Amino acid sequence: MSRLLCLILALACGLFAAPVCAAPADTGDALLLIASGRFPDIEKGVALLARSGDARTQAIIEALRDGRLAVAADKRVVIEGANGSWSEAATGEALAEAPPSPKAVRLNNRIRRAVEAALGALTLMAPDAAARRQAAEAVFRSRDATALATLDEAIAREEVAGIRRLMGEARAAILLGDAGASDLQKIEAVDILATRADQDALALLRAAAAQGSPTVREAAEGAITAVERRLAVLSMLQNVWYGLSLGSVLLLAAIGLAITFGVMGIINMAHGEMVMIGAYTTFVIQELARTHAPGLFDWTLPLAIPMAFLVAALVGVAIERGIIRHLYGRPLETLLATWGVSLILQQTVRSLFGPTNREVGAPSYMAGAFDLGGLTITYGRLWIIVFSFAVFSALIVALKATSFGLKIRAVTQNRRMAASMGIRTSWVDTMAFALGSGIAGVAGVALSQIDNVSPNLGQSYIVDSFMVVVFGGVGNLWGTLVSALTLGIANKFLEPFAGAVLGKILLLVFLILFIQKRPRGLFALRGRAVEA
Amino acid sequence: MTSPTLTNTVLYLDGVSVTFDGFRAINKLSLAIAPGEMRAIIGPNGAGKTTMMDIITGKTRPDEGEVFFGGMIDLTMLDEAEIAALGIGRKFQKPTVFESHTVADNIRLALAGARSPFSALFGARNRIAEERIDAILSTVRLTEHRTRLAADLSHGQKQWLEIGMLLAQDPKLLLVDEPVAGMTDAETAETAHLLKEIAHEHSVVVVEHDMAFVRDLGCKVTVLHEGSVLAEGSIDAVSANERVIEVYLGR
Amino acid sequence: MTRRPILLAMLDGKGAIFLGVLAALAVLVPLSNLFLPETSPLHVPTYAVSLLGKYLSYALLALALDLVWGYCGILSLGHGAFFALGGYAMGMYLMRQIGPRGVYGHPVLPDFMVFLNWQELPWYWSGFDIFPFAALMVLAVPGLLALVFGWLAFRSRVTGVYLSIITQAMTFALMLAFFRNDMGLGGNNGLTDFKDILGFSVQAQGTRLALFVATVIALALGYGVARYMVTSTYGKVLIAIRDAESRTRFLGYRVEHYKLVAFTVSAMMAGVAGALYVPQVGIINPSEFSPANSIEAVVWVAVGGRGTLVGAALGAVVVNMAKSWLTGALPELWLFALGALFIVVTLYLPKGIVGTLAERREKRKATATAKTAGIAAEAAE
Amino acid sequence: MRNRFQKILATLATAATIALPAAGASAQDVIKVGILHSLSGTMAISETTLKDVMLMLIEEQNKKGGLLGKKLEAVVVDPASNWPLFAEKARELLTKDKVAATFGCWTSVSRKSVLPVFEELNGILFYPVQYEGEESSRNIFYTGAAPNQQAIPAVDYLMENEGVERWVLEGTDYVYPRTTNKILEAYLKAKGVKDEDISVNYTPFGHSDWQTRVADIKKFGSAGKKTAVVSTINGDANVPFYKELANQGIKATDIPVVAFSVGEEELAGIDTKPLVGHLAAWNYFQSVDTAENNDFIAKWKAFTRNDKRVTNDPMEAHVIGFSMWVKAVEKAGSTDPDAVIDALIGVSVPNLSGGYSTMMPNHHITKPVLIGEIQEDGQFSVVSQTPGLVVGDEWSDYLDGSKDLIADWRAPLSCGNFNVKTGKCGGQGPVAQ
Repeated sequence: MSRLLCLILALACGLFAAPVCAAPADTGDALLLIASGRFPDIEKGVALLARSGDARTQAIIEALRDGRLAVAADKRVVIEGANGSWSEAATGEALAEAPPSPKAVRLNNRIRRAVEAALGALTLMAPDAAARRQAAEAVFRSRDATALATLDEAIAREEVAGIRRLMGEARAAILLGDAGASDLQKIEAVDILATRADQDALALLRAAAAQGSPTVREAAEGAITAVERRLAVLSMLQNVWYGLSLGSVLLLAAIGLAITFGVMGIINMAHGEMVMIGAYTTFVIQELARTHAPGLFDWTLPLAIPMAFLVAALVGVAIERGIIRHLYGRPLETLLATWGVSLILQQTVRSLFGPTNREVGAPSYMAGAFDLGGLTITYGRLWIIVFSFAVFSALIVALKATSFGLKIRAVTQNRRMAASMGIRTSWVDTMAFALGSGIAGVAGVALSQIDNVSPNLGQSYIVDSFMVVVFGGVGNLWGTLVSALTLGIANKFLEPFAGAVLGKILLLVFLILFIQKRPRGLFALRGRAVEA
Repeated sequence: MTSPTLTNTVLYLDGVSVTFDGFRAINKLSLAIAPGEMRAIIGPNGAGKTTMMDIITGKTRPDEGEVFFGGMIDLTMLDEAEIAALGIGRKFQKPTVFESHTVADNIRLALAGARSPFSALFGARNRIAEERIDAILSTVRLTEHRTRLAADLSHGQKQWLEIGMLLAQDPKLLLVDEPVAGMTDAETAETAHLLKEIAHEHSVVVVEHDMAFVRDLGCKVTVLHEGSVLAEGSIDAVSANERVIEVYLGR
Repeated sequence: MTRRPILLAMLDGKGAIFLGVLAALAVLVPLSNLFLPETSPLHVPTYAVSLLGKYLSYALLALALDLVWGYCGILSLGHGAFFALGGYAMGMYLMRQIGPRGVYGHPVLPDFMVFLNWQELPWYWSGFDIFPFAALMVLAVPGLLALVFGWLAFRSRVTGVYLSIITQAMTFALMLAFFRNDMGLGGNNGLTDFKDILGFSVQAQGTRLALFVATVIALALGYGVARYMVTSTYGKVLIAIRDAESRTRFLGYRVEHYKLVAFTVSAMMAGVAGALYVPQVGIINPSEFSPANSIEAVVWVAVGGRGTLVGAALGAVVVNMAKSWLTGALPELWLFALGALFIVVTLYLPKGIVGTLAERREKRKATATAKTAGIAAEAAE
Repeated sequence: MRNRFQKILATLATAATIALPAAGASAQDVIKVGILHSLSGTMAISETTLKDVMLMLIEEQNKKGGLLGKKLEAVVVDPASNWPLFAEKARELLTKDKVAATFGCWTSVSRKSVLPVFEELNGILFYPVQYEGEESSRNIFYTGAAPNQQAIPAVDYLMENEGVERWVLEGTDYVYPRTTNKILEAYLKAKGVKDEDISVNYTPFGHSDWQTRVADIKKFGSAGKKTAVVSTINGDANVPFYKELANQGIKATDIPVVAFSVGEEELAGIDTKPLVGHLAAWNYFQSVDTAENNDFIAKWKAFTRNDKRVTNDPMEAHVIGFSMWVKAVEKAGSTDPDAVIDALIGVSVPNLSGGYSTMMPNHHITKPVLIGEIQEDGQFSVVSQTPGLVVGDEWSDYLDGSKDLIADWRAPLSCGNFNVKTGKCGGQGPVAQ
C-alpha cells in the first residue's frame, strides 16, 4: 500500500518530488518543523510530511489531528497511544518508559486545514467508505493539485457511485483552478460542477468565469445562471422549512398554554416557568448520565421526556391545589397569582442551579445536518418538528378519545352540569392543569436543544405563547396549531427582507389588526354559546 | 308577503335565515307585528325564539332575508345602539340589570335622552327629573326599593326592574324574553297584568313557555318550530292545531 | 342623596383622606428636607424625595390603569407603553436642553447620534426644544395612540383576554421598535445624562423638590379627573358596561365611544406620569415598554384594590416601596417575598387593601339604609 | 375622620422610613464597598458571578487585615436588570450606605444610567466589562477592554493568520456592537477591504432563531474568498447562535467566528465539541498558565465550593480594579473620593496574565490582548498575544465624532473630552458648527 502510494505520489508531484519519496529523511525534517511549536512551521511540516510519502505519514498526521502528537523535553517527537503508552513518531516503535514531560503539539485553524487536506489525499483509497467520502470532500475543499493523480486512481477503483461522483466533483474543482488543465477538461469540469449546483460549486464557477479562456468563461456563465436559478428556488423551500421549524417551536411553547389558558381560562403567567422546569429536568438527567452512565447519554432525551412531564405536572398540581383552585371564575386574579408564582419559580431555580446557563448536550442523532436535494436539513430541527407534531396529536387524542378528555371538555363547557353528572370537577381541574403544565415541561426538553437553559428561559417564550394561542382562537387546539405554523412561516419570509426585528414588529402589528377583523381569533365559535 | 302589509307594520320579517356552524337556527322566518299589537311567541327549546330577538335587535346579522322596522327602516344595516335608539327595547331571558347600581340609577341610565359620553360627562344626563324615575318605579312596583342595589333584589323584582328599564327607554316596540321564568304564581299574574298595561301604548312581543301565562295575556300567538313559523292564531286555535300538539304541546 | 351636586358627590371619605395625605406630603416633605437637620429621624434626604416622586408617578400610572380596568373592565396589559411614550416625549425635551454640553459638544445632536454619525436631527425631534410643545406631546402622543388603537379595538368589539393580549402585543411591538437604533431615539441606551429642565439643573435639590411637588399635584389632579368621571353619569354607564355590556348596548349606549373616552383619558394620564417619572429617575429607555412592566402596574392596582382609584395609587406606592426596600435588604430573596405578596393578596384580599376596607364599611352602611328604607316603606303604607 | 387621616399619614411615614434610609449610623470602623450587579432578571446570568468575585476579594483583603486598619464591608444590592433601578440603587449606595467605592454594572445602559449619579455625588465606580468606549468620566474607572484592546487585534490576527478577505460583522442591535462595528468597518476599509466584502447585520436581544442568519452567513462565505464572522452578539443570544452554527456544520476551518462577548461563562452553557477552533479575543483567559492565575482559579473554586466554576475576563477586570483601588487608598491614606481618584492614576498592579496593568490618565487601563481558540473542554487555547500592553483608547480614532478627543484627568487638564484640535475641553464643540 505505502509503496504504491509513494509511487503514485512520485507520479503526482512529478520530477522534483521523485527524490522526496526516496528519502524518508524528510519525515525527520518535517517532524523538526512540527516540533518547533511555531504555527507557520508546523504547517510547512505537515505539507512536507504529506508529500514525503513515508509509511508513517498517516499515523503521524492523525495523531496530530487528535492531539496525541507530543514533543518531549528532549525535543523527541512522540505519539501517545491508548492507555498512556508512547511510541516514537518517526519510526513508530514503542517506547519503554514515558518520555520526559511531553507537550502536545498545538493546532490552529490553518493547521487543521492542512491536516484535513493531507489526510484527504492519504485516505482517498481507505477501505472504509465513510473515510473515503470524507477524503473526497476534504480534497474538494482543499483543491490540492498534488492530489490529482491519487484522485484519478481512486476514481478508477471506486465502486460506490455516490463517492465516485464526489471524487469527480473534487477532480473538477481541482482542474478548474489548475492553470495546466486544457479548456476541454475545464468545460467538462464546469458541467460536473453545474450538476452539483450548490453554493460551493457556484463559487468555483464564478472564479472560473472571472479568469480563463473565453470558451470556458462562456460555459461557466451558462452554468452559473442555471445554478443560480436552482438556488433561488431552493432558498424559497429553505424558508418554508425554517418557518416550519420555528412554527413547531412556537407550537411546543404554546400548546401547554392552549390547555391551561385556552381550555381552562387561566391566564397562566407561570407557563414559561413550566417550560423552564422541563429544560432543567433534562439538564439534571444529562448530568446524572454524564457522571454515572456515560454510555446512556444518547438516551437522556427520550428519558427526559417522561421525567420532564412528570416534574412539571407535579409542580402544576401543587400550583393548582395551592392557589388556582381558589380563583376559579376570577380569571384576572389568576394572572396576578401566577405572576407571583413565576417570580418565585425563577428565583428558586436561580438559587438551586445558579444564574448562569447550563449545558444541555445534543445526542448524536440531534447533531449535524443532511442534504435533501440541496436543502440543508439539520437533524435537531427535524426531530423538534416531528416531536412537536407528535405531542400535538397525542394531546388531541387525549382530549378527544379518552374519558379523561371527555370529562375535561364537559367541565370546561358546563361545570355545574358536569358536577351534577357525578364528575369530580375539582379533580378534573387539577388533572387538566397538570396536563397543561406537563406538556409545557415536555416542550422544555425540546427547547433545551436550541436555546439557553437559564432561569430566564420561560420569560422569553411567554409573550409569544399567548400571541399564538390568541391568534389561533382561545380554546381551539387546531387553531393553536395553524397559528403557530402561520406565524413561524410568515416570520421567516419577512426576516430576509425586513430583518429580524422589523419582521417581528410587522407580525405583531398584523396580529393586532387581525384581531380587529376576527375578534375571537382564527377559529372562533360563532353563535349564542359564545355570549353565555 | 308584499309591501302593502309592510307599510302598516311596526315590525316586519321576511324570509330570514341564519346558520351557526352549519346549524340552521332560523329558517325562512316571516313575521309581521302591527302597531300597538301584543304578540306571544311560543315554541320548544331551539325553535329559534331568542335568535330571532338577536336578529331584530342587531346582535346577530341574518344570512338572508329582510327585517324592517316601522315599515321603512332596514334593521339589518344597524347595530344594537342605533336600533335601541329607534325605539326597540329588549328584555333578556335571564334578567340582566346593573347589579352594582341602585334601582333608581338603573332606571336613570335607561331613561330616554342624549346617549353620548360627553352629555354623560358634562351635565345633560346628570340633570334628569326624579319624577320620571318615580313614575316608572311605581308602574313596576319598586318604589320602596329605590335606593337598594339591584344586586339585592329578588329574582322577580329584577325581572320587573328590567321591564321598568324598558319602559324608561319609552320604545315603540318591546321584546320580552320569558318574563316570568322562575316567578311565583302571584308574581306571574302581576307580570301579565303589567304587560297588558304596557301594551296599551306600546307594541309588545313576548316569548314564553308558560302556557297559562300566555293565556292570561290573551293575545295572538305565533308558534315557532325549527326556526320558522309553524302556526299562528289565537291560543285556542294553535292549541287545537295537531302539528303544534305533535311538536310541542304533546310532550 | 343622588341629588347631591356632582362636586360634593366626588369627595367621599377615601378621597378626602387621599387628597389630605397628598397635601400633607406636598408641604411636609419639602419642609423636612429643607429645614430639618440631617440627623433628625424625620429628615427626608433629597434622594428619598425623588424616590417618593418616582413612587407617586407610578401611583398616577396605577390610577390611570384603574380608571379603565376598575371601572370599565378593560384589562390593559399595555399601559406601560403610554407611560413610556410620555416619558420619551419628556426625555426628548431634556435631551434638547443639554445642547452643546454633550461629551462631543455638538451644538444640536445628542451624543448617541454623533457617534452613530447622524448628520442632522430627524424631523420628529424638531420642536422638542420648546417646553410647551413637549408638554403637549406628553399628552398628545399617548392620547393619539390610545385613540387609534382603542377605536380599532372597541369598534370591532375586541374584549376580555383578547383585548388584554393585543394591548400586550402593542407594547411589545413598541419595545422592539424603540430598541432599534435606527429609530433615532437612543436604542437600548435610551435617553439619559439630562442636565436642565426649564433652565434649572435636574440635579439641584430645589428642582428635585419642585418635581416632587409637581408630581403630587399631578396625582391630585389625576385623581380629581378620574373621580369626576366615575361619579358622573358617565361613570355609571362605564360601570354598567363593566357589569352588563350588551344590556347597555340595548339601552342605546354606544359602548365603544364610552370605552374610547376612558381609554384615551387614561392613556394621557399615564403619559403625564411617565413625563414626571423621567426627570426624577434620570433615564428613559425601551425596557419601560416591556410587557412585564405593564403587568406589574396591573399588580399594583390589584394589590391596592381594583375600582377604588385611591387603592390603585396606594398599591403602587406600597409595592414599589417594598421593592426598593427588599432589593437592598435581602437582594437574594426579594423575588420570593414579592411573589408571595402577590399570591397572598390575590388569595386573601381579593378586593385589594382599600377594596376590603371599603367593603366592610359598605356592608355596614347597606344594612343601615336597608333598615331605614324598610321603615320608610311601612310609613308609606 | 381626622384620626383615621392621621393614622394613614403615620403608616405612610413609617413605611417611608422603612423603605428609605435612616440617615447616619455609618460605623467608623468599617469601609463600605458597594456591589452593584444584577442578581435577578436577564443580566443575572452574567453579573451574579461578578458579585461573588467581589465578595471573595473583600474577604481576602479582610484576612490580610483590611484596609487602613479598618475592615471592609460589602454592601450588596440587586438592581434587577432594571436600568432606572441601577440609578436608584447607586444613589442609595452613595447617600445611605456612604460606600467608599462601588464595583458594578455590566451593560452600557446600566453604566449610562448611573453615570450622572456618580458624578453628582462624587462617587467612584469600577466598571469591569469590555465596552464601546466613547466615554470618560472623572468618577468612573474602566477596567474592561476598549474596542482597540479587543476588536482590532482580533481582526489583525484573522487577516494575517487566516488570510481572511471577507467579513461578516454580526451583532446585537445596541450601542456596543454598533460602535465596534463602525470602528471595524473604518479600520477594514483603511486596510483596503472592499464594501462588497463587508456585511453588517444586527439582530434583537435574546434572538433565538438563527437559522436564516447562519444560512446567509454560509452563503456570504461561499463566494470564493476566505470569510470570517466578527461576532458582537450579546450574551443571551450566543448559545442558540453557536448551536445553530454547529448544526448547520459551519466548522472553524471553513468560516471562523471571532467573538468579543463570549467567554468561559457563556461556553459553560454549550457543548463546545463542534465549535473547536472558533475564536474569542479577550485580555484574559482561564487557560492562561501563570502562577497568579492558577492561584486565583484555585481560590475561586475553593470560595464557590465548586471545582466546575470557570473564570473569565470581567472577573479579572474586577480583580485588577479592586487591587488598584486598595493600592490607591493606601497611597492616599484615606477613602476620600477626590484623594483616591487622583491617587488611582498611575497605579500599577499585576494582572492575571503575567504582566502589570496600569491605570492611565484617561481612567482606562493597559492590558495585553489575547486571541484564543475554543477547545473541546470549553476553555480557550491562546493562539496569539500582543507583544506588549495595549492602552485603552476611550475616544476611537476611527470615528469622526471622536478622533480629535482625548481624556486626561490629571491637573491641570483634568478633562474627559479634551479636543486637541481646538485645545478646548468639552468635545468637538466649535468644530461641528
